[in-house]
Amino acid sequence: MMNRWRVLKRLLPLMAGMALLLSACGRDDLSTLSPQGPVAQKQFDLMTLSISIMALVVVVVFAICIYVLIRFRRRKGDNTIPKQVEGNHTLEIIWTVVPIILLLILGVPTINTVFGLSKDYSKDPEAVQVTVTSHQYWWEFEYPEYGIKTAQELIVPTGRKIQFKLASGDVTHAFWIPSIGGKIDTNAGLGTTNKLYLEFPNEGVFRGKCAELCGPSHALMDFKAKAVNQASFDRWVAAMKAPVAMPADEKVKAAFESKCLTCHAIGETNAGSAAPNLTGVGSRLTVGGILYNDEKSVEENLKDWISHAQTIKPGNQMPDVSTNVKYGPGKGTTATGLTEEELDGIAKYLAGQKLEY
Amino acid sequence: MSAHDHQLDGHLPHEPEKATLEGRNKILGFWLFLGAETVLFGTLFAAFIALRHQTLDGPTPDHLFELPMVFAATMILLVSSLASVFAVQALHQHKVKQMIVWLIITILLGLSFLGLEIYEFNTYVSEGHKLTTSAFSSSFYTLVGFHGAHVAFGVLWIGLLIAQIFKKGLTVVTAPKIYVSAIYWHFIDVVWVFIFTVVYLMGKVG
Amino acid sequence: MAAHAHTVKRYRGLMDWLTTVDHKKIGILYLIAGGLFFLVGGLEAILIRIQLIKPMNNFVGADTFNQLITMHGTTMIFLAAMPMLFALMNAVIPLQIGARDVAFPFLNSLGFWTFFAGGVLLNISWFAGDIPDAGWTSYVPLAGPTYGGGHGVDYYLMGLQIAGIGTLIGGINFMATIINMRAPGMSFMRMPMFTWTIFITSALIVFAFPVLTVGLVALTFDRLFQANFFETGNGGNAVLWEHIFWVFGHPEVYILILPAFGVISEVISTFSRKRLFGYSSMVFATVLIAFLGFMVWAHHMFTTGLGPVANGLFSIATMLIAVPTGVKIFNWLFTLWGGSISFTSASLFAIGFIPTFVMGGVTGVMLAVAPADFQYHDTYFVVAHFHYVIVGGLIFGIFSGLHYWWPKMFGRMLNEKLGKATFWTFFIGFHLTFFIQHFLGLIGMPRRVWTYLPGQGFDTMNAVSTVGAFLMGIGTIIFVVNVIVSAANKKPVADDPWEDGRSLEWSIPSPPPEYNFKQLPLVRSYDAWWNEKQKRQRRNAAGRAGRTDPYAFAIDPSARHEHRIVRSGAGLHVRPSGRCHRRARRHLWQHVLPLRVRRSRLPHRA
Amino acid sequence: MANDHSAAASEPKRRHRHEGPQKHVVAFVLSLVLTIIAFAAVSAGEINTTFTYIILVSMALLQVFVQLAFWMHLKDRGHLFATMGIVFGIIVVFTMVIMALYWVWW
Ligand code: HEA
Ligand code: HEA
Ligand code: HEC
Ligand code: CUA
Ligand SMILES: [Cu+2]
Repeated sequence: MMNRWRVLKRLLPLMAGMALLLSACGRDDLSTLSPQGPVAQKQFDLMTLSISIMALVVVVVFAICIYVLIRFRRRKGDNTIPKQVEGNHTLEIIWTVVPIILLLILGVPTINTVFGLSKDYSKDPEAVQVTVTSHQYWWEFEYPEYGIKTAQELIVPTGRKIQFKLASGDVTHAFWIPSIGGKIDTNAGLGTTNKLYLEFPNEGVFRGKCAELCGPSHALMDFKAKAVNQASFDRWVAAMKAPVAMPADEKVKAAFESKCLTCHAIGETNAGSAAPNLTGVGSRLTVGGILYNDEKSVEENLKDWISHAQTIKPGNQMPDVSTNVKYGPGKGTTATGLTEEELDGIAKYLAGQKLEY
Repeated sequence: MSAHDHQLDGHLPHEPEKATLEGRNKILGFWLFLGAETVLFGTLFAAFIALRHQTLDGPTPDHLFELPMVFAATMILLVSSLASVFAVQALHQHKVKQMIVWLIITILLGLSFLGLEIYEFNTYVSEGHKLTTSAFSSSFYTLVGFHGAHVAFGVLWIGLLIAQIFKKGLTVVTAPKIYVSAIYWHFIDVVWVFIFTVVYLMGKVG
Repeated sequence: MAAHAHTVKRYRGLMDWLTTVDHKKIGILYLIAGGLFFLVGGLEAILIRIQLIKPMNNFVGADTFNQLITMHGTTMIFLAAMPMLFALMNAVIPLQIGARDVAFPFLNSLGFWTFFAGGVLLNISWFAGDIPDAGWTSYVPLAGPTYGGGHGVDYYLMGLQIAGIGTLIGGINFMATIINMRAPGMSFMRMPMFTWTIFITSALIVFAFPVLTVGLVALTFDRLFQANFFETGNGGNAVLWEHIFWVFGHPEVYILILPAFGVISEVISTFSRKRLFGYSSMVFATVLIAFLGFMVWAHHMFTTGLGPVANGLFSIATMLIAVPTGVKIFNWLFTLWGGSISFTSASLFAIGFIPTFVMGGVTGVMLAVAPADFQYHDTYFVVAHFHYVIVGGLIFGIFSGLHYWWPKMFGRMLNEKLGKATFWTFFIGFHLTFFIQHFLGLIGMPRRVWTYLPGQGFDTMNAVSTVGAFLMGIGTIIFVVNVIVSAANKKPVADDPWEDGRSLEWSIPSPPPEYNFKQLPLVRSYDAWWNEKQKRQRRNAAGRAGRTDPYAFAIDPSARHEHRIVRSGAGLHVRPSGRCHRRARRHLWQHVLPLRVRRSRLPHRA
Repeated sequence: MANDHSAAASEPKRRHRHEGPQKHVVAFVLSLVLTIIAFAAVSAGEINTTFTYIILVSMALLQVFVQLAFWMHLKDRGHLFATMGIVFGIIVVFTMVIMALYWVWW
């Protein structure tokens, strides 16, 4: 009943997939298949090794399967009773031992890499220390050595080890920069803080994601990791520490201070960790991690965000500025907390918060 | 249960609990249930062990626990276990009255254990050690409370079985129930051995 | 379903079904309930896929999406897959071991109704508007009192607690049944493979479900009584929940797959007309998988931060499971080898199972490589892995088993044409949906995302995946049509409708009478019914008058239930050591396996 | 295993295994002694903590063994599956205790 053609057809999805694999490895700044650093590279090497072994296993099984189905299918009217075989020692030993060997080949480098990637550079003066705190639904990056805090956009120097210490401010999230290396949970509470080191040999921007279900906007909890050269990094640190001017317009300033700085911090004003530090928002690549500033201008994105943050990121913690209407297209309305004028002023002011580095 | 297993050939066999397939099924099934109970209590123990140092501002174990009281509770339960052994012996000798006496002793000891535990919990709560105090207190009350609930259930169950014996007498139907309840009772004792070791004694040690 | 009219002798009507303690009817109840929940879970899956068909879609909102995945995962695993397995075990196990019922018929019915109540309670949440949304794993703190407001998660906790107790009862019942109720002569090493896998599955249930019970109690206490098990602010520990969930959760996935392994063993052997290859190594592999299954839970927690020692240990332990599983795969292939394979719907599903499951299994081994799992974890690669083993494994297995045992359960054949249409639409739809998800994961798509930004390379693959899901839906609908058509068909079915049946259930009428076996069978070998048929055929061929009585191999017709136990006591005896059964070749595995079977002391009839 | 019971039932004349209370009383006394040792080890105080732990755990394990074997008849014939059930439960519990000790906090 099943002829050769049908058998081939079964393989079609596999072949289509293989073709896809060859043609599309995803974006260079996002895919685990185009590693951009030694950590991701080591993981990728293990992935290739395991895929090769698995391909071998799959090919052997498929080959036997197809052969058997063609060779031993029942012909019409065939009523012979096949020989009733109980088993076969040699064969059974073969298919016990061969997988064990394959697993040994896979297991040894696995153990090596497990220990290799768990190295701790927190005492290494050459390494940059970063404390990551995750929040529903944004990322906070603190550089304890430099006394600065930023959000959504991680800036790191190339060529140095970056040692992360990760914890969560609320629920469990997971910190993941696929093309640089993955991934570690950020746990809530003391006693379960995690460590992870990464390296960024190339300059560039890499996409980061939250990889643990953390609420409605888990899907949108993106961040960026921007690797710059050491000189540029130093300039950025200096710029982050420079004083920040408040909005010139008094009305805007008053609104900004009373309605925004209750949670946010900018420059040396430090309101703690309730919301992203806004120092240098204007030069970030995105607003809120997902509104790309190369698709729309920063100012427009800021306006969108400030006026309906809840529509953009359902359930995030920036509520009372936009209305508290349930999200969904059209459901969020423009800000009620700010007048049109204040909104424009604040957006313009924030868009102007650019750092030179 | 089918009708023909009430009496085998008119007289009770030596081990009436194992005389019928139903009885043997019951015993086997009950042992499997105890395997599940082992894992159940094991998980509670694991949670307790993981959280036992998380006392926050609440009382710590070595302040809280009073060994004499725990020792008394331990003795009560141990003796009650012996009583239920004797009950099963009486069952095997078909001495129904003796069996009932031992069962009643078992129950009474179980009740006094419960009384002691309630008194103990009461004292702790008055010392500021409530379910909500800390992770330690939550896991303590859940573990010890689960055990207490098992004792309470055992008391109730054996009580009902006594009533049934009075009504129906010792038969191949009632015997497995008595036997199984005795095994249950020992199991509760075994769990208690670990509770006094892990919770109380180790709590004192630190 | 009117087809089961014949299973009842005297009464009919609703009350009979509500109060029945007959394992065959309870099996049908499980099938109806599990089947309905499968449709519900499938509908949820379709909604998930529609939401993900294109970037920034707004078909359902973020909240609803999280509710959908949570309910889909929970419903499918606890309310669809497990009950359908319970359906098969209820329908088949007592027949396969030659028993008149299970060990505890009343508990059997209690277990069903408890499961059903739990399932209904869980789904009431849809109507109450407070729906669990923290994933089927309900990780804290998201599912805890502080961040999981409302009562959604409470439905999850209560529903699973109640359903879980029903499952535990079932597990104990089937363990006791298989240990104590086997027909005379059926030693452990003569048990059909399906019976073996159910035995081991039941053991897994008995030892894994209490862990879940405690986890659910602890989280309930946290949520309802302000306890602090997982409240990180008050000294609790969120990682503890992950451990508890997975100590249960990993054995749970083998609870799902082992019965499917059993079904495949039966079906492959029947439709290739060959004895199961390497029976004793199959048994040993099953036991080993179950045992190892308890030692690998932390492979779901590689990224939790347990440290290199734990990650290394659990990596290796997990990989080891590939070895016994591989033994099974190759044994199936070599059962087919040299056989005479006929392609019925049942055997198509079984044959489709093998390559599909292997693909899911090998991605499992890839996930077991801890450093690489840092990349795979919580991405669509994992989603692809587990749907390959669950849908491509377990659901294929259930479909196979249903097509195979349908005539025995209902006394009606399923239509073969429709059956094959079910297979091909479901099979193609399945691979279309899930194959591509491997790549989605690899190129950076996390799982449990309600939407995704355009321009990340996810768009086409997601669209393809959704199309596949619809095909699976069509396949399922064809199956439902088939059921209805077969119910309308009045043609009775032979005792052994596939003609190549090998185990005892095929020696009695379809559907079996209430008491199953008129006379209790005397089992002289593995594949008892097949060997009996062969013997008769040889006798016929030799020109002697063949015995046509289908009960020719039953023991003394006057044997009463009670007697047989006494008489068979010695024959069933299993001891830790001793001689192997006379006919079974001394097998490699038997040197390791503790269960050696002593030769039956029963009088052999010529 | 269950069928042993049937063998026993069919031969009622065979001398029975747990006749008389002596064994049970011995088990009781053993349990008593083990309990007292454990309590004494803690009350005495001033012993090295690790050492106390070892004493406590071994006393508990011994006592459980005594009770399972004598009072719950696990050592008797026909308890193969009961023993397997308990032993496997203990294995699962053991892994969970390891988990609680090493992999919950770090
Ligand atoms: C039926 C269910 C089922 C089955 C059978 C399996 C089987 C296996 N699973 Fe899977 N798994 C799940 C259901 C299942 N899984 C689910 C539901 C999840 C996700 C839960 C969640 O997070 O929501 C999951 C997640 C999961 C993870 C965690 C991933 C993550 O979240 O990061 C891992 C990691 O190790 C894993 C591994 C394995 C392995 C090694 C097997 C092995 O048993 C597979 C063994 C089989 C084979 C290997 C194929 C046959 C063998 C041969 C032909 C021999 C030769 C082979 C070799 C030498 C390789 N699984
Ligand atoms: C037994 C288990 C099982 C089964 C059978 C399935 C079956 C399917 N699953 Fe599911 N799935 C899980 C267990 C299972 N799944 C689990 C545990 C998760 C993780 C949840 C979590 O993250 O917490 C998951 C998650 C999951 C996701 C990821 C969600 C996410 O991470 O965001 C997706 C996405 O594609 C998906 C799709 C599907 C599809 C298309 C099917 C298809 O095979 C379904 C086919 C069936 C049908 C299509 C039914 C058709 C019926 C009708 C059309 C009739 C309807 C009519 C009425 C109700 C009257 N599943
Ligand atoms: C109740 C606290 C709160 C108040 C008040 C608040 N915000 Fe926010 N804001 C947040 C939080 C929390 C986020 C992060 C949201 C997310 O991404 O999940 C955020 C994000 C932002 C971002 C994006 C930051 C980035 O790095 O991309 C901007 C810009 C912003 N807020 C501006 C404002 C302005 C302007 C106001 C006042 C008009 C304001 N916020 C008031 C809490 C607040
Ligand atoms: Cu944060 Cu997902
Ligand atoms: Cu697993």
